Amino acid sequence: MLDPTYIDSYSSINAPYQRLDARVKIIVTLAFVIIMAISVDDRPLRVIPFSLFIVFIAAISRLSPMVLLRRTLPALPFFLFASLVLGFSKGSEAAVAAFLKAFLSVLSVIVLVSTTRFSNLLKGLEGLKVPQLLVSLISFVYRYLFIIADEYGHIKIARESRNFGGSKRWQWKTIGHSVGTLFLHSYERGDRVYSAMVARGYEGNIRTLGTQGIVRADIIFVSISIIYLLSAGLISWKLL
Amino acid sequence: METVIEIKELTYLYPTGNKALDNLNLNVSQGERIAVVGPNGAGKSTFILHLNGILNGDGHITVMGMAMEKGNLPRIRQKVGIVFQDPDHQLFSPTVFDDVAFGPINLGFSEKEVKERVREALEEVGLRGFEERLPHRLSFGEKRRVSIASVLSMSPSILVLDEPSSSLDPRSRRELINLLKGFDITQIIVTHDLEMALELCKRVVVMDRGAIVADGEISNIFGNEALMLEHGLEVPHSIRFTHFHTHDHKGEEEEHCHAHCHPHPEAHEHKERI
Amino acid sequence: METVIEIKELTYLYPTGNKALDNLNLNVSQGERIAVVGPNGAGKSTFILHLNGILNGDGHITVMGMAMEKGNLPRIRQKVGIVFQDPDHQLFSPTVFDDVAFGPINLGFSEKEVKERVREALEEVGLRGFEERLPHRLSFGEKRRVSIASVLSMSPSILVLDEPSSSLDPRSRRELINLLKGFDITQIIVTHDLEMALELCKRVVVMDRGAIVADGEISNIFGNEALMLEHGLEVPHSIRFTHFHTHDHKGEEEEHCHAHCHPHPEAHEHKERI
Amino acid sequence: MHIPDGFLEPKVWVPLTVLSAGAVVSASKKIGKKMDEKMVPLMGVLAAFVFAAQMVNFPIGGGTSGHLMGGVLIATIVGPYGGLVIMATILILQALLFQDGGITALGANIFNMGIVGAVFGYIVFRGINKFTGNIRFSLFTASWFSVVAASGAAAVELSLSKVVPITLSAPAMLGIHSIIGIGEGAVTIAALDLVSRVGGDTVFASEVTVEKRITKKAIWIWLALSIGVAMLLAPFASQLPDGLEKVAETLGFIERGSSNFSSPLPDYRIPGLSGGISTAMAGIIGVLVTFGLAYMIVRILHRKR
Ligand SMILES: Nc1ncnc2c1ncn2[C@@H]1O[C@H](COP(=O)(O)OP(=O)(O)OP(=O)(O)O)[C@@H](O)[C@H]1O
Ligand SMILES: Nc1ncnc2c1ncn2[C@@H]1O[C@H](COP(=O)(O)OP(=O)(O)OP(=O)(O)O)[C@@H](O)[C@H]1O
Ligand SMILES: [Mg+2]
Ligand SMILES: [Mg+2]
Repeated sequence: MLDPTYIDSYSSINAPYQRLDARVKIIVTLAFVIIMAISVDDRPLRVIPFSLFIVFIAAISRLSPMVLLRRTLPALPFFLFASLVLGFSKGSEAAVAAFLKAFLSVLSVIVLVSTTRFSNLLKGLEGLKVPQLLVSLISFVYRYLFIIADEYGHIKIARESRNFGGSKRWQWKTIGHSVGTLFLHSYERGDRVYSAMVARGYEGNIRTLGTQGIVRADIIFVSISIIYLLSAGLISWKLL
Repeated sequence: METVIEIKELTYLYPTGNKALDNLNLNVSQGERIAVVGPNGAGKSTFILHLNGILNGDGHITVMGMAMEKGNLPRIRQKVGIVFQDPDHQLFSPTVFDDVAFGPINLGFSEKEVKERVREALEEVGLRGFEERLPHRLSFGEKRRVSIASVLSMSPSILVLDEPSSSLDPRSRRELINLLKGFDITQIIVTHDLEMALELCKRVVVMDRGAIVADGEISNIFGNEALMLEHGLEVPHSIRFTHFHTHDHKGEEEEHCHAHCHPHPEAHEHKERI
Repeated sequence: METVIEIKELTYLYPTGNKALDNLNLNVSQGERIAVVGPNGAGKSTFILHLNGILNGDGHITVMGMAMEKGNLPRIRQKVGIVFQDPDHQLFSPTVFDDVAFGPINLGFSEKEVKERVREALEEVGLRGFEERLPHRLSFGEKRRVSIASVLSMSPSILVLDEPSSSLDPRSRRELINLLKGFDITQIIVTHDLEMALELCKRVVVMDRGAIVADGEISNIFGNEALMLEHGLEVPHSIRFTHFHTHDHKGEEEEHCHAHCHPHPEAHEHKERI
Repeated sequence: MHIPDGFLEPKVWVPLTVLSAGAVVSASKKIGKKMDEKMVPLMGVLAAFVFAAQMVNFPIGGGTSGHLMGGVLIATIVGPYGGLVIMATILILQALLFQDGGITALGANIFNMGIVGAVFGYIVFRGINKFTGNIRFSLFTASWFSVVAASGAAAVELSLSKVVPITLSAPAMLGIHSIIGIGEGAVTIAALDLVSRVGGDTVFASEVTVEKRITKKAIWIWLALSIGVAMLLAPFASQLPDGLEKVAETLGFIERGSSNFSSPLPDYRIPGLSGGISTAMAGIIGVLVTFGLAYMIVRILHRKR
């Protein structure tokens, strides 16, 4: 089920990793995912230094390993299936490597979003020069997402309560009408919510509690991480 | 009288872990009109969603002899018509006609029969001529009527309404009351409008924290001030004054004096939270 | 007393062409608590949206000496806090905390001050401990309280509430009444809950078809049965009975008898639509 | 259709990332200029709407169901640029919050569902509508095409990365999605039918439609861009011609019908490729080149106005 508290719930733990600037965390996560994607290739052993890195980060963010693993669960069946297919065309080594890469990437993203309040994440993206429009859009989608998903839930309940069934054509048409209604509800909701925001002093940019800034710890962390990741990539190439 | 709804030990937890229903038991007889009252968050709306199998808590529910099981759902949903708390959650078709016709079409009626049912249902809620209007562009009270019509058109044997009078102006509320009075099918009416409950129902069920804490004759329960206050309710004005005039309750002399001196019930208020 | 809101010849057409406000005039004095009543679709909510410039009809509006102009809007919006009719339209943040904190953050308060305000506001509506809940997964009444808290946290000078008591349980309604009574800021309360209006306000404004059709002392207006029925309203119970006991109105002998024999007001009902 | 991390090779995801980033940035700039303060929340709510609509299931027969992509649906409401930006927003959020689609594969996913699904779907809609004048027919065809084409793009990307040979993926993906596409088309028509009926008398159409027409110039820029990127990288990525060859091969194959659809493993097999230093170097140089390129594109697009 869609649930923002589920996403934000670990960002308030007061651990070293949580205290880093969001930009730093985003850069490190991106570096991790990209360098791993390029350097690991088809050999599963090369994943080792990257796994160590994730374990380290998870440790300094005091995330419970069980919680982390549980959050990867929804994605796993798909990874398994895709690796299986890959196994037939490219061999088992490549399949295992791809599975591990997919798994570790997801893990790193989960660590990122669960250690950073979503509003800070957005600030970070903004700081990294992602277009302002895109960032505001993401922040709005995040606001509305859960509401609108639930709204469709209500429509579905109304449909089911009145014995929805019948021919496929009728079902498509009805589902189409539900989607249209969802659109109208969303649109009007957007309009009204905008009024509500304006009524409470919104003037075009979303402000958040707490400010962040790059301090020395951030610079040291980002440098060490990238040096580690790069050399991990290069060394594992030579050795593994 | 024949029992049409039988609920035994119903418990429901929302996926977030909130226990919304907690070992709830209830029997409803054929033709009864029952009011369900209780504080905000008591679990009333959650309870209602169990009556046609939208939510599935632990426990046993039997509706008109049918157990609440997947195979029986279509027939149960045909019997139990639910009007939701928010009409915007109920209306999803391009026109009023389509919305009222939705149920009958799904029940497989012929086109002629469907049209006939829509006409009748709209007539009953006083919305003839609204067929081609967009449900979206109606006033709140009109939307409420359309949602009632869209349930009536299925001719349910059991009508369940969640807060039907809220946000209606006094005249529309009165019309609603008269409408409901005119039906002799089984009705379950969830409401915070105690005066309406009093006008419509002989029996009331008080819910709190997911369970039924009182169930009985409505003027007895509504007249029990301690009980009412304990569960976020108040003794309604009209009972206060009925007591005053008829003296059919004992030991309430002081109470009456109160009512006389302070026509507003705030005097009996416990003000814990503010 | 000082006039804080001055409205002259306000007219508004929705883009669809509905004339929702039609030459409306109103003055509100500092510290007054005014009730606005009228049938569904009278234009009450539309009117309210003009008080902080969300809608912009023809006419003149002055709030605390500031004309309703683009340049003044931020300051006006800081002064006028509006609680919308539908809490779903007001709550848009991922958590209750975020929602209540939204206003204070926009006003530029420090983190500490923001947290303090949120705590206080939630306390006032009886929702302590709900900080991390999702606003749209609350019961209807709980949502209503969050929307009230999210306005209180801005400490407005003028508080405008659209149907604040609908869907609240009787106790919460009572608490709301006491809460509002406790504020000495200017308040405008739109409601169908006439008893609440009567308890809270000395002055009432009756709207119908976009205009103000009556404006004056509340018990005079609410006691005027012809006027009330004409505009989709009813004489509230407590006035009926107050009249009975105090006999401060003349020529209502027959009326009183009615009230005595039929404690329910349906006897006075005109039943046109159903 | 969301491709996760770990399966695409750098030579596939890097150029697609550059392409998509360029497209999204230029589209945002295009809309940004025309927007008042109210547009952002409005587009946000519409993006949330598409997000929710993507969770809408519809039956496609045999007890299975497909779900909506919504590319053409949203592009006809807010125009192709708005559609692209909205799809990109959704995909970013899905990758970040729901582990649906990878970070390195984000560019590919935006390409498939945003550029192919929304923008090209929209162009197809305009084209057919101009030709036939029948809005419903055009909508249906364009929606069908957008789903099928997006899945085709994903199939090509996966086969270029040697995950699954195109001879296998194309029939499977296209086969299933040509059925799902019918549902997409039907639902899109019905949804827009309702919206236009209600919206006919409101302002939403003019208010929301940021950009109705997509200019020819913009299409050429994007096209040239993708070809340029591909050509630049081709020498480094030795396997690429190989992949392209297979796409061509498949085009013939598709015509033969879905006879292979039911056989899960034909004896066809891609020779295992050693991930040598050269490929890796190619990857790194590719990254550098494409970053430079991205920078240039942004500069050029920026200077234009
Ligand atoms: N979708 C949901 N997810 C999680 N918890 C929910 C959800 N909906 C309601 N709840 C919680 O379940 C409890 C019962 O809610 P319900 O809506 O049944 O109350 P209610 O009696 O109908 O209240 P009201 O009088 O305010 O309508 C409340 O504590 C509420 O916060
Ligand atoms: N967004 C809208 N577009 C067009 N017409 C509207 C819109 N909102 C309201 N109206 C119409 O404007 C009139 C006044 O509506 P308004 O919501 O102000 O009434 P109200 O007095 O608040 O009613 P209620 O007591 O039901 O809340 C009604 O006729 C209504 O149908
Ligand atoms: Mg409820
Ligand atoms: Mg209103």
